[in-house]
Amino acid sequence: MTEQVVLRVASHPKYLSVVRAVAVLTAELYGLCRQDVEDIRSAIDEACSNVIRHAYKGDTQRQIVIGFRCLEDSFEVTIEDDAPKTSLSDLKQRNLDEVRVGGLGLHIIKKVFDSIAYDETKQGGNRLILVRTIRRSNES
Amino acid sequence: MTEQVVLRVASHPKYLSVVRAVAVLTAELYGLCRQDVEDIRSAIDEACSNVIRHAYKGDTQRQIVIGFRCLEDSFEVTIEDDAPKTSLSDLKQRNLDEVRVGGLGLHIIKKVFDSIAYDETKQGGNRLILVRTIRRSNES
Amino acid sequence: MKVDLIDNNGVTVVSPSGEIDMYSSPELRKQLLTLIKKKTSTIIIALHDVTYIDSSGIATFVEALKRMMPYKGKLKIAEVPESIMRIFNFSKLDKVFEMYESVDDAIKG
Amino acid sequence: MKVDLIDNNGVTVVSPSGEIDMYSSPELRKQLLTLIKKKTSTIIIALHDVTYIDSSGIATFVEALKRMMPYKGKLKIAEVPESIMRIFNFSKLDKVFEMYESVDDAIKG
Ligand SMILES: Nc1ncnc2c1ncn2[C@@H]1O[C@H](COP(=O)(O)OP(=O)(O)O)[C@@H](O)[C@H]1O
Ligand SMILES: Nc1ncnc2c1ncn2[C@@H]1O[C@H](COP(=O)(O)OP(=O)(O)O)[C@@H](O)[C@H]1O
Repeated sequence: MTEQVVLRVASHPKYLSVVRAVAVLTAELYGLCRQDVEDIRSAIDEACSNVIRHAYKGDTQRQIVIGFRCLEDSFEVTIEDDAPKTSLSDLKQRNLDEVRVGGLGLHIIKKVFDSIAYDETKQGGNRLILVRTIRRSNES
Repeated sequence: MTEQVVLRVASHPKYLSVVRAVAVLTAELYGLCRQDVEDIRSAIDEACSNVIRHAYKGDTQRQIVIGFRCLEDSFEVTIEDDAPKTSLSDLKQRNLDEVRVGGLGLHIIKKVFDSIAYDETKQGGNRLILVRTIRRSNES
Repeated sequence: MKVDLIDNNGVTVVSPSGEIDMYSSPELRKQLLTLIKKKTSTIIIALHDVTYIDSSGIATFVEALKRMMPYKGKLKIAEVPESIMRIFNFSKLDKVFEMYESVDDAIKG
Repeated sequence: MKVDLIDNNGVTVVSPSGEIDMYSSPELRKQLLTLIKKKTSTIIIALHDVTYIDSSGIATFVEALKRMMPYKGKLKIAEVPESIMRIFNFSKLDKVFEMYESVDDAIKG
Protein backbone atom coordinates (compact mmCIF):
# COMPACT_ATOMS: atom_id res chain seq x y z
CA MET A 1 0.00 0.00 0.00
CA THR A 2 1.18 3.48 -0.72
CA GLU A 3 -0.99 5.24 1.84
CA GLN A 4 0.95 7.72 3.94
CA VAL A 5 -1.24 7.34 7.00
CA VAL A 6 -3.22 4.22 7.86
CA LEU A 7 -5.45 3.80 10.90
CA ARG A 8 -6.99 0.53 12.01
CA VAL A 9 -9.67 0.56 14.69
CA ALA A 10 -12.27 -1.83 16.04
CA SER A 11 -15.75 -1.25 14.58
CA HIS A 12 -16.98 0.43 17.75
CA PRO A 13 -18.48 3.94 17.53
CA LYS A 14 -16.19 5.08 20.34
CA TYR A 15 -13.26 5.01 17.92
CA LEU A 16 -14.94 7.44 15.50
CA SER A 17 -13.38 10.33 17.43
CA VAL A 18 -9.94 8.85 16.69
CA VAL A 19 -10.84 8.48 13.01
CA ARG A 20 -11.97 12.10 12.82
CA ALA A 21 -8.84 13.41 14.54
CA VAL A 22 -6.56 11.53 12.15
CA ALA A 23 -8.63 12.71 9.17
CA VAL A 24 -8.39 16.34 10.30
CA LEU A 25 -4.66 16.29 11.08
CA THR A 26 -3.79 14.45 7.88
CA ALA A 27 -5.87 16.77 5.70
CA GLU A 28 -4.22 19.75 7.43
CA LEU A 29 -0.75 18.31 6.85
CA TYR A 30 -1.62 18.01 3.17
CA GLY A 31 -2.46 21.70 3.09
CA LEU A 32 -6.22 21.53 2.63
CA CYS A 33 -8.17 24.64 3.59
CA ARG A 34 -10.16 24.72 6.81
CA GLN A 35 -13.58 24.29 5.25
CA ASP A 36 -12.43 21.30 3.23
CA VAL A 37 -10.84 19.77 6.30
CA GLU A 38 -14.16 20.03 8.16
CA ASP A 39 -16.09 18.61 5.23
CA ILE A 40 -13.70 15.68 4.96
CA ARG A 41 -14.02 15.06 8.69
CA SER A 42 -17.79 14.76 8.29
CA ALA A 43 -17.71 12.57 5.21
CA ILE A 44 -15.19 10.07 6.60
CA ASP A 45 -17.08 9.91 9.89
CA GLU A 46 -20.34 9.16 8.03
CA ALA A 47 -18.68 6.53 5.84
CA CYS A 48 -17.21 4.74 8.89
CA SER A 49 -20.50 5.02 10.79
CA ASN A 50 -22.18 3.35 7.81
CA VAL A 51 -19.67 0.51 7.89
CA ILE A 52 -20.48 -0.11 11.56
CA ARG A 53 -24.23 0.28 11.10
CA HIS A 54 -24.86 -1.33 7.72
CA ALA A 55 -21.87 -3.44 6.65
CA TYR A 56 -21.19 -4.90 10.12
CA LYS A 57 -24.83 -4.53 11.29
CA GLY A 58 -23.70 -3.08 14.60
CA ASP A 59 -21.05 -5.70 15.40
CA THR A 60 -18.44 -3.69 17.33
CA GLN A 61 -15.75 -6.40 17.35
CA ARG A 62 -14.74 -6.20 13.68
CA GLN A 63 -12.10 -4.00 12.07
CA ILE A 64 -12.12 -0.87 9.95
CA VAL A 65 -8.96 0.26 8.16
CA ILE A 66 -8.78 3.84 6.93
CA GLY A 67 -5.97 4.91 4.59
CA PHE A 68 -5.03 8.47 3.67
CA ARG A 69 -2.94 9.47 0.73
CA CYS A 70 -2.17 12.72 -0.97
CA LEU A 71 -1.30 12.90 -4.65
CA GLU A 72 -0.38 15.98 -6.67
CA ASP A 73 -3.88 17.40 -6.76
CA SER A 74 -6.09 14.91 -4.96
CA PHE A 75 -6.73 13.66 -1.47
CA GLU A 76 -7.61 9.96 -1.38
CA VAL A 77 -9.22 8.04 1.45
CA THR A 78 -9.80 4.31 1.44
CA ILE A 79 -12.13 2.62 3.93
CA GLU A 80 -11.82 -1.14 4.27
CA ASP A 81 -13.98 -3.67 6.06
CA ASP A 82 -14.30 -7.46 5.91
CA ALA A 83 -18.08 -7.53 5.68
CA PRO A 84 -19.98 -9.18 2.78
CA LYS A 85 -19.51 -7.43 -0.57
CA THR A 86 -21.37 -4.16 -1.01
CA SER A 87 -21.73 -2.33 -4.29
CA LEU A 88 -22.53 1.28 -5.08
CA SER A 89 -26.08 0.27 -5.96
CA ASP A 90 -26.59 -0.83 -2.33
CA LEU A 91 -26.00 2.75 -1.19
CA LYS A 92 -29.51 4.11 -1.30
CA GLN A 93 -29.74 7.87 -1.23
CA ARG A 94 -33.02 9.33 -0.11
CA ASN A 95 -34.74 12.57 -1.03
CA LEU A 96 -33.83 15.29 1.46
CA ASP A 97 -37.16 17.04 0.92
CA GLU A 98 -39.04 14.60 3.12
CA VAL A 99 -38.20 15.19 6.76
CA ARG A 100 -37.33 11.87 8.30
CA VAL A 101 -34.79 10.24 10.54
CA GLY A 102 -31.67 8.97 8.77
CA GLY A 103 -30.44 9.03 5.21
CA LEU A 104 -28.22 12.09 5.44
CA GLY A 105 -24.84 10.33 5.53
CA LEU A 106 -24.55 9.42 1.85
CA HIS A 107 -25.52 12.94 0.84
CA ILE A 108 -22.65 14.30 2.90
CA ILE A 109 -20.17 11.77 1.50
CA LYS A 110 -21.20 12.50 -2.10
CA LYS A 111 -21.09 16.23 -1.59
CA VAL A 112 -17.56 16.17 -0.15
CA PHE A 113 -15.88 13.64 -2.43
CA ASP A 114 -15.66 14.03 -6.19
CA SER A 115 -15.43 10.31 -6.79
CA ILE A 116 -16.77 7.32 -4.86
CA ALA A 117 -16.05 3.74 -5.87
CA TYR A 118 -15.67 0.24 -4.47
CA ASP A 119 -12.43 -1.51 -5.39
CA GLU A 120 -13.80 -4.52 -7.30
CA THR A 121 -10.44 -6.29 -7.20
CA LYS A 122 -10.39 -6.65 -3.42
CA GLN A 123 -10.60 -10.27 -2.30
CA GLY A 124 -13.12 -10.50 0.57
CA GLY A 125 -14.57 -7.48 2.27
CA ASN A 126 -14.90 -4.01 0.83
CA ARG A 127 -12.58 -1.16 -0.04
CA LEU A 128 -14.41 2.11 -0.58
CA ILE A 129 -12.24 4.63 -2.43
CA LEU A 130 -13.05 8.29 -1.90
CA VAL A 131 -11.21 10.92 -3.95
CA ARG A 132 -11.36 14.66 -3.53
CA THR A 133 -9.66 17.21 -5.76
CA ILE A 134 -7.62 19.60 -3.65
CA ARG A 135 -8.01 23.31 -3.17
CA ARG A 136 -4.96 24.23 -1.04
CA SER A 137 -5.37 26.47 2.01
CA ASN A 138 -3.08 29.17 0.58
CA GLU A 139 -5.26 29.40 -2.52
CA SER A 140 -8.54 29.62 -0.65
CA MET B 1 -2.67 -8.68 16.38
CA THR B 2 -5.03 -7.87 19.17
CA GLU B 3 -4.35 -4.15 19.26
CA GLN B 4 -7.51 -2.08 19.38
CA VAL B 5 -6.01 0.88 17.57
CA VAL B 6 -3.13 0.72 15.10
CA LEU B 7 -1.61 3.67 13.30
CA ARG B 8 0.90 3.43 10.48
CA VAL B 9 2.73 6.55 9.33
CA ALA B 10 5.75 7.38 7.22
CA SER B 11 8.89 8.05 9.29
CA HIS B 12 8.62 11.80 8.76
CA PRO B 13 8.54 14.10 11.80
CA LYS B 14 5.45 15.83 10.40
CA TYR B 15 3.38 12.77 11.30
CA LEU B 16 4.35 12.94 14.98
CA SER B 17 1.37 15.25 15.59
CA VAL B 18 -0.91 12.49 14.27
CA VAL B 19 0.79 9.93 16.52
CA ARG B 20 0.31 12.17 19.57
CA ALA B 21 -3.35 12.82 18.80
CA VAL B 22 -4.09 9.12 18.47
CA ALA B 23 -2.15 8.38 21.68
CA VAL B 24 -4.10 11.02 23.60
CA LEU B 25 -7.55 10.02 22.31
CA THR B 26 -6.90 6.32 22.81
CA ALA B 27 -5.58 6.79 26.35
CA GLU B 28 -8.64 8.95 27.13
CA LEU B 29 -11.00 6.33 25.72
CA TYR B 30 -9.36 3.78 28.00
CA GLY B 31 -10.13 6.01 30.98
CA LEU B 32 -6.63 7.15 31.91
CA CYS B 33 -6.38 10.29 33.99
CA ARG B 34 -5.32 13.57 32.41
CA GLN B 35 -1.80 13.60 33.77
CA ASP B 36 -1.16 10.06 32.62
CA VAL B 37 -2.55 10.89 29.19
CA GLU B 38 -0.10 13.79 28.87
CA ASP B 39 2.81 11.66 30.07
CA ILE B 40 1.95 8.93 27.60
CA ARG B 41 1.74 11.51 24.80
CA SER B 42 5.29 12.63 25.61
CA ALA B 43 6.76 9.16 25.94
CA ILE B 44 5.28 7.83 22.69
CA ASP B 45 6.37 10.97 20.84
CA GLU B 46 9.94 10.56 22.14
CA ALA B 47 10.02 6.86 21.24
CA CYS B 48 8.84 7.57 17.68
CA SER B 49 11.25 10.51 17.32
CA ASN B 50 14.03 8.13 18.33
CA VAL B 51 12.98 5.64 15.66
CA ILE B 52 13.21 8.38 13.02
CA ARG B 53 16.46 9.82 14.37
CA HIS B 54 18.37 6.72 15.47
CA ALA B 55 16.84 3.57 13.97
CA TYR B 56 16.13 5.11 10.54
CA LYS B 57 18.97 7.69 10.78
CA GLY B 58 16.68 10.42 9.52
CA ASP B 59 15.26 8.55 6.53
CA THR B 60 11.71 9.94 6.27
CA GLN B 61 10.45 7.41 3.70
CA ARG B 62 10.23 4.38 5.98
CA GLN B 63 7.31 3.23 8.10
CA ILE B 64 6.44 3.29 11.78
CA VAL B 65 3.54 1.26 13.14
CA ILE B 66 2.15 2.14 16.55
CA GLY B 67 -0.32 -0.21 18.26
CA PHE B 68 -2.44 0.58 21.31
CA ARG B 69 -4.11 -1.95 23.50
CA CYS B 70 -5.80 -1.84 26.85
CA LEU B 71 -5.90 -4.82 29.15
CA GLU B 72 -7.60 -5.10 32.54
CA ASP B 73 -5.06 -2.97 34.36
CA SER B 74 -2.44 -2.00 31.82
CA PHE B 75 -2.05 0.19 28.77
CA GLU B 76 0.25 -1.32 26.16
CA VAL B 77 1.89 0.45 23.25
CA THR B 78 3.98 -1.26 20.59
CA ILE B 79 6.23 0.67 18.23
CA GLU B 80 7.46 -1.18 15.16
CA ASP B 81 10.05 -0.28 12.58
CA ASP B 82 11.95 -2.23 9.93
CA ALA B 83 15.39 -0.88 10.78
CA PRO B 84 18.35 -3.09 11.80
CA LYS B 85 17.90 -4.87 15.14
CA THR B 86 18.25 -2.70 18.22
CA SER B 87 18.48 -4.03 21.75
CA LEU B 88 17.85 -2.39 25.11
CA SER B 89 21.60 -2.07 25.65
CA ASP B 90 21.76 0.26 22.61
CA LEU B 91 19.51 2.73 24.41
CA LYS B 92 22.06 4.81 26.22
CA GLN B 93 20.70 6.94 29.00
CA ARG B 94 22.77 9.91 30.03
CA ASN B 95 23.11 11.66 33.37
CA LEU B 96 20.64 14.54 33.62
CA ASP B 97 22.98 16.47 35.91
CA GLU B 98 25.20 17.61 33.08
CA VAL B 99 23.47 20.26 31.04
CA ARG B 100 23.77 19.31 27.42
CA VAL B 101 21.74 19.04 24.27
CA GLY B 102 19.87 15.75 23.82
CA GLY B 103 19.52 12.64 25.88
CA LEU B 104 16.22 13.47 27.55
CA GLY B 105 13.96 11.20 25.52
CA LEU B 106 14.83 7.88 27.13
CA HIS B 107 14.42 9.38 30.58
CA ILE B 108 10.89 10.42 29.70
CA ILE B 109 10.03 7.02 28.21
CA LYS B 110 11.37 5.16 31.27
CA LYS B 111 9.61 7.46 33.68
CA VAL B 112 6.23 7.01 32.00
CA PHE B 113 6.26 3.29 31.24
CA ASP B 114 6.67 0.61 33.89
CA SER B 115 8.14 -1.88 31.45
CA ILE B 116 10.17 -1.46 28.27
CA ALA B 117 11.24 -4.39 26.11
CA TYR B 118 12.08 -5.36 22.55
CA ASP B 119 10.12 -8.29 21.18
CA GLU B 120 12.98 -10.72 20.44
CA THR B 121 10.72 -12.99 18.39
CA LYS B 122 10.04 -10.38 15.70
CA GLN B 123 11.51 -11.35 12.33
CA GLY B 124 13.22 -8.31 10.81
CA GLY B 125 12.94 -4.85 12.30
CA ASN B 126 12.08 -3.96 15.84
CA ARG B 127 9.01 -4.06 18.05
CA LEU B 128 9.38 -2.00 21.19
CA ILE B 129 6.78 -2.94 23.80
CA LEU B 130 5.88 -0.30 26.36
CA VAL B 131 3.57 -1.21 29.25
CA ARG B 132 2.04 1.11 31.78
CA THR B 133 -0.06 0.09 34.74
CA ILE B 134 -3.31 2.05 34.77
CA ARG B 135 -4.61 4.54 37.28
CA ARG B 136 -8.13 5.30 36.00
CA SER B 137 -9.32 8.90 35.81
CA ASN B 138 -12.19 8.29 38.26
CA GLU B 139 -9.71 7.01 40.83
CA SER B 140 -7.25 9.88 40.47
CA MET C 1 -20.12 14.84 24.89
CA LYS C 2 -21.80 16.07 28.05
CA VAL C 3 -25.37 17.30 28.36
CA ASP C 4 -26.50 20.11 30.69
CA LEU C 5 -30.20 20.57 31.43
CA ILE C 6 -31.72 23.75 32.85
CA ASP C 7 -35.42 23.99 33.59
CA ASN C 8 -37.15 27.39 33.46
CA ASN C 9 -40.93 27.17 34.18
CA GLY C 10 -41.64 24.39 31.72
CA VAL C 11 -39.06 25.55 29.20
CA THR C 12 -36.09 23.21 29.27
CA VAL C 13 -32.76 24.30 27.83
CA VAL C 14 -30.65 21.33 26.73
CA SER C 15 -26.97 22.22 26.25
CA PRO C 16 -24.80 19.44 24.90
CA SER C 17 -21.07 20.13 24.69
CA GLY C 18 -18.30 18.44 22.75
CA GLU C 19 -18.81 16.09 19.82
CA ILE C 20 -22.16 14.56 18.89
CA ASP C 21 -21.66 11.44 16.82
CA MET C 22 -22.87 7.85 16.51
CA TYR C 23 -21.17 7.12 19.84
CA SER C 24 -22.63 9.99 21.86
CA SER C 25 -25.97 10.72 20.19
CA PRO C 26 -27.79 7.79 21.93
CA GLU C 27 -27.14 9.57 25.26
CA LEU C 28 -28.57 12.84 23.92
CA ARG C 29 -31.54 10.94 22.51
CA LYS C 30 -32.21 9.32 25.89
CA GLN C 31 -32.24 12.71 27.62
CA LEU C 32 -34.56 14.22 25.02
CA LEU C 33 -36.95 11.25 25.15
CA THR C 34 -37.12 11.56 28.95
CA LEU C 35 -38.20 15.20 28.58
CA ILE C 36 -40.70 14.29 25.86
CA LYS C 37 -42.19 11.52 28.00
CA LYS C 38 -42.91 14.23 30.59
CA LYS C 39 -44.56 16.23 27.80
CA THR C 40 -42.14 19.15 28.27
CA SER C 41 -43.89 21.93 26.35
CA THR C 42 -40.78 23.70 25.03
CA ILE C 43 -37.31 22.22 24.57
CA ILE C 44 -34.53 24.58 23.51
CA ILE C 45 -31.39 22.87 22.28
CA ALA C 46 -28.42 25.23 22.68
CA LEU C 47 -25.53 24.15 20.45
CA HIS C 48 -23.00 26.79 21.48
CA ASP C 49 -20.50 24.32 22.94
CA VAL C 50 -20.89 21.62 20.31
CA THR C 51 -17.74 21.19 18.25
CA TYR C 52 -19.05 18.54 15.86
CA ILE C 53 -22.36 16.97 14.90
CA ASP C 54 -22.98 14.10 12.53
CA SER C 55 -26.09 12.80 10.78
CA SER C 56 -27.09 10.71 13.81
CA GLY C 57 -27.15 13.88 15.92
CA ILE C 58 -29.34 15.59 13.35
CA ALA C 59 -31.56 12.51 13.23
CA THR C 60 -31.98 12.75 17.00
CA PHE C 61 -33.39 16.27 16.65
CA VAL C 62 -35.73 15.20 13.84
CA GLU C 63 -37.01 12.32 15.95
CA ALA C 64 -37.59 14.61 18.94
CA LEU C 65 -39.46 17.10 16.75
CA LYS C 66 -41.74 14.38 15.45
CA ARG C 67 -42.43 12.95 18.90
CA MET C 68 -43.36 16.37 20.25
CA MET C 69 -45.96 16.96 17.52
CA PRO C 70 -48.76 14.82 19.05
CA TYR C 71 -48.83 17.01 22.18
CA LYS C 72 -47.99 20.24 20.31
CA GLY C 73 -44.67 20.68 22.10
CA LYS C 74 -42.11 23.07 20.64
CA LEU C 75 -38.51 22.18 19.75
CA LYS C 76 -36.20 25.14 19.19
CA ILE C 77 -32.56 25.19 18.19
CA ALA C 78 -30.34 28.04 19.39
CA GLU C 79 -26.77 29.31 19.25
CA VAL C 80 -25.67 27.19 16.31
CA PRO C 81 -21.93 27.62 15.61
CA GLU C 82 -21.07 28.43 12.02
CA SER C 83 -19.34 25.11 11.34
CA ILE C 84 -22.43 23.24 12.48
CA MET C 85 -24.88 25.48 10.64
CA ARG C 86 -23.52 23.92 7.44
CA ILE C 87 -25.06 20.52 8.11
CA PHE C 88 -28.42 22.15 8.97
CA ASN C 89 -28.41 24.13 5.74
CA PHE C 90 -27.29 21.15 3.76
CA SER C 91 -29.96 18.86 5.16
CA LYS C 92 -32.54 21.64 4.62
CA LEU C 93 -33.44 21.32 8.28
CA ASP C 94 -32.88 25.02 8.88
CA LYS C 95 -36.28 25.31 7.18
CA VAL C 96 -37.87 22.68 9.41
CA PHE C 97 -36.56 23.66 12.85
CA GLU C 98 -37.16 26.96 14.56
CA MET C 99 -33.64 28.37 14.73
CA TYR C 100 -32.62 31.23 17.07
CA GLU C 101 -29.45 33.25 17.55
CA SER C 102 -29.61 33.05 21.33
CA VAL C 103 -31.40 31.11 24.05
CA ASP C 104 -33.10 34.37 25.10
CA ASP C 105 -34.48 34.85 21.59
CA ALA C 106 -35.65 31.24 21.62
CA ILE C 107 -37.49 31.76 24.92
CA LYS C 108 -39.16 34.92 23.64
CA GLY C 109 -39.76 33.62 20.12
CA MET D 1 3.92 25.92 15.50
CA LYS D 2 4.23 29.63 14.74
CA VAL D 3 6.82 32.01 16.19
CA ASP D 4 6.15 35.67 17.00
CA LEU D 5 9.09 38.03 17.64
CA ILE D 6 8.80 41.38 19.40
CA ASP D 7 11.83 43.59 19.84
CA ASN D 8 11.97 46.01 22.82
CA ASN D 9 15.24 48.00 22.95
CA GLY D 10 17.55 45.03 22.60
CA VAL D 11 15.29 42.68 24.55
CA THR D 12 13.64 40.27 22.16
CA VAL D 13 10.53 38.38 23.22
CA VAL D 14 10.13 35.13 21.30
CA SER D 15 6.61 33.68 21.52
CA PRO D 16 6.13 30.33 19.88
CA SER D 17 2.58 28.96 19.77
CA GLY D 18 1.24 25.47 19.19
CA GLU D 19 3.27 22.28 19.42
CA ILE D 20 7.06 22.21 19.57
CA ASP D 21 8.35 18.82 18.48
CA MET D 22 10.99 17.22 16.27
CA TYR D 23 9.13 18.60 13.24
CA SER D 24 8.79 22.21 14.37
CA SER D 25 11.79 22.77 16.66
CA PRO D 26 14.27 23.28 13.75
CA GLU D 27 12.26 26.40 12.79
CA LEU D 28 12.42 27.72 16.38
CA ARG D 29 16.14 26.92 16.47
CA LYS D 30 16.69 28.85 13.25
CA GLN D 31 14.97 31.92 14.65
CA LEU D 32 16.92 31.77 17.91
CA LEU D 33 20.24 31.32 16.11
CA THR D 34 19.50 34.37 13.95
CA LEU D 35 18.98 36.43 17.10
CA ILE D 36 22.14 35.00 18.68
CA LYS D 37 24.17 35.76 15.57
CA LYS D 38 23.15 39.39 16.05
CA LYS D 39 24.35 39.08 19.67
CA THR D 40 20.89 39.93 21.03
CA SER D 41 21.66 40.68 24.67
CA THR D 42 18.44 39.34 26.20
CA ILE D 43 16.09 36.78 24.70
CA ILE D 44 12.86 36.06 26.55
CA ILE D 45 11.05 32.95 25.42
CA ALA D 46 7.35 33.22 26.32
CA LEU D 47 5.71 29.81 26.37
CA HIS D 48 2.17 30.88 27.16
CA ASP D 49 0.69 29.61 23.88
CA VAL D 50 2.70 26.43 23.64
CA THR D 51 0.52 23.35 24.00
CA TYR D 52 3.27 20.75 23.82
CA ILE D 53 7.04 20.59 23.94
CA ASP D 54 9.29 17.58 23.45
CA SER D 55 12.94 16.92 24.25
CA SER D 56 14.08 18.49 20.96
CA GLY D 57 12.38 21.75 21.97
CA ILE D 58 14.12 21.65 25.32
CA ALA D 59 17.41 20.87 23.57
CA THR D 60 16.89 23.97 21.42
CA PHE D 61 16.74 26.14 24.55
CA VAL D 62 19.84 24.49 26.03
CA GLU D 63 21.74 25.07 22.80
CA ALA D 64 20.68 28.74 22.70
CA LEU D 65 21.72 29.21 26.33
CA LYS D 66 25.17 27.77 25.62
CA ARG D 67 25.66 29.85 22.49
CA MET D 68 24.78 33.05 24.34
CA MET D 69 27.37 32.43 27.06
CA PRO D 70 30.44 33.62 25.09
CA TYR D 71 28.97 37.12 24.71
CA LYS D 72 27.24 37.05 28.13
CA GLY D 73 23.74 37.22 26.63
CA LYS D 74 20.78 36.32 28.80
CA LEU D 75 18.16 33.69 27.98
CA LYS D 76 14.99 33.85 30.08
CA ILE D 77 11.96 31.61 30.00
CA ALA D 78 8.56 33.06 30.91
CA GLU D 79 4.89 32.12 31.22
CA VAL D 80 5.42 28.38 31.29
CA PRO D 81 2.07 26.52 31.31
CA GLU D 82 1.69 23.90 34.03
CA SER D 83 1.69 20.94 31.66
CA ILE D 84 4.98 22.11 30.15
CA MET D 85 6.58 22.94 33.50
CA ARG D 86 6.69 19.20 34.11
CA ILE D 87 9.34 18.56 31.47
CA PHE D 88 11.45 21.46 32.81
CA ASN D 89 11.26 20.09 36.33
CA PHE D 90 11.94 16.58 35.17
CA SER D 91 14.98 17.55 33.12
CA LYS D 92 16.20 19.67 36.05
CA LEU D 93 16.37 22.61 33.65
CA ASP D 94 14.19 24.76 35.90
CA LYS D 95 17.45 25.07 37.88
CA VAL D 96 19.49 26.02 34.82
CA PHE D 97 17.23 28.53 33.09
CA GLU D 98 16.03 31.78 34.58
CA MET D 99 12.28 31.16 34.80
CA TYR D 100 9.71 33.96 35.22
CA GLU D 101 5.96 34.05 35.76
CA SER D 102 5.40 36.82 33.24
CA VAL D 103 7.25 38.58 30.43
CA ASP D 104 7.17 41.78 32.54
CA ASP D 105 8.91 39.99 35.40
CA ALA D 106 11.45 38.63 32.94
CA ILE D 107 12.18 42.12 31.58
CA LYS D 108 12.60 43.51 35.11
CA GLY D 109 14.41 40.44 36.50
N1 LIG E 1 -21.19 0.66 4.04
C1 LIG E 1 -22.44 0.31 3.67
N2 LIG E 1 -22.73 -0.99 3.47
C2 LIG E 1 -23.99 -1.36 3.10
N3 LIG E 1 -25.01 -0.49 2.91
C3 LIG E 1 -24.79 0.82 3.10
C4 LIG E 1 -23.49 1.28 3.48
N4 LIG E 1 -23.56 2.64 3.57
C5 LIG E 1 -24.82 2.99 3.28
N5 LIG E 1 -25.59 1.90 2.98
C6 LIG E 1 -27.01 1.90 2.59
O1 LIG E 1 -27.35 3.21 2.11
C7 LIG E 1 -28.43 3.77 2.90
C8 LIG E 1 -28.23 5.28 3.05
O2 LIG E 1 -27.12 5.58 3.88
P1 LIG E 1 -27.06 6.96 4.67
O3 LIG E 1 -27.39 8.05 3.69
O4 LIG E 1 -25.74 7.06 5.34
O5 LIG E 1 -28.25 6.92 5.71
P2 LIG E 1 -28.52 6.04 7.02
O6 LIG E 1 -27.25 5.37 7.41
O7 LIG E 1 -28.99 7.06 8.01
O8 LIG E 1 -29.62 5.07 6.62
C9 LIG E 1 -28.38 3.03 4.22
O9 LIG E 1 -29.64 3.02 4.87
C10 LIG E 1 -27.94 1.63 3.77
O10 LIG E 1 -29.04 0.90 3.30
N1 LIG F 1 15.06 3.51 18.55
C1 LIG F 1 16.39 3.57 18.77
N2 LIG F 1 17.25 2.87 18.00
C2 LIG F 1 18.58 2.93 18.21
N3 LIG F 1 19.16 3.67 19.18
C3 LIG F 1 18.38 4.40 19.98
C4 LIG F 1 16.96 4.38 19.83
N4 LIG F 1 16.44 5.19 20.78
C5 LIG F 1 17.47 5.68 21.49
N5 LIG F 1 18.64 5.22 21.03
C6 LIG F 1 19.99 5.54 21.57
O1 LIG F 1 19.84 6.00 22.91
C7 LIG F 1 20.37 7.34 23.04
C8 LIG F 1 19.56 8.15 24.03
O2 LIG F 1 18.28 8.46 23.50
P1 LIG F 1 17.50 9.73 24.02
O3 LIG F 1 17.52 9.73 25.50
O4 LIG F 1 16.15 9.74 23.40
O5 LIG F 1 18.35 10.99 23.55
P2 LIG F 1 18.69 11.61 22.12
O6 LIG F 1 17.76 11.01 21.12
O7 LIG F 1 18.46 13.07 22.33
O8 LIG F 1 20.13 11.27 21.88
C9 LIG F 1 20.39 7.90 21.65
O9 LIG F 1 21.37 8.92 21.49
C10 LIG F 1 20.69 6.65 20.80
O10 LIG F 1 22.06 6.37 20.79
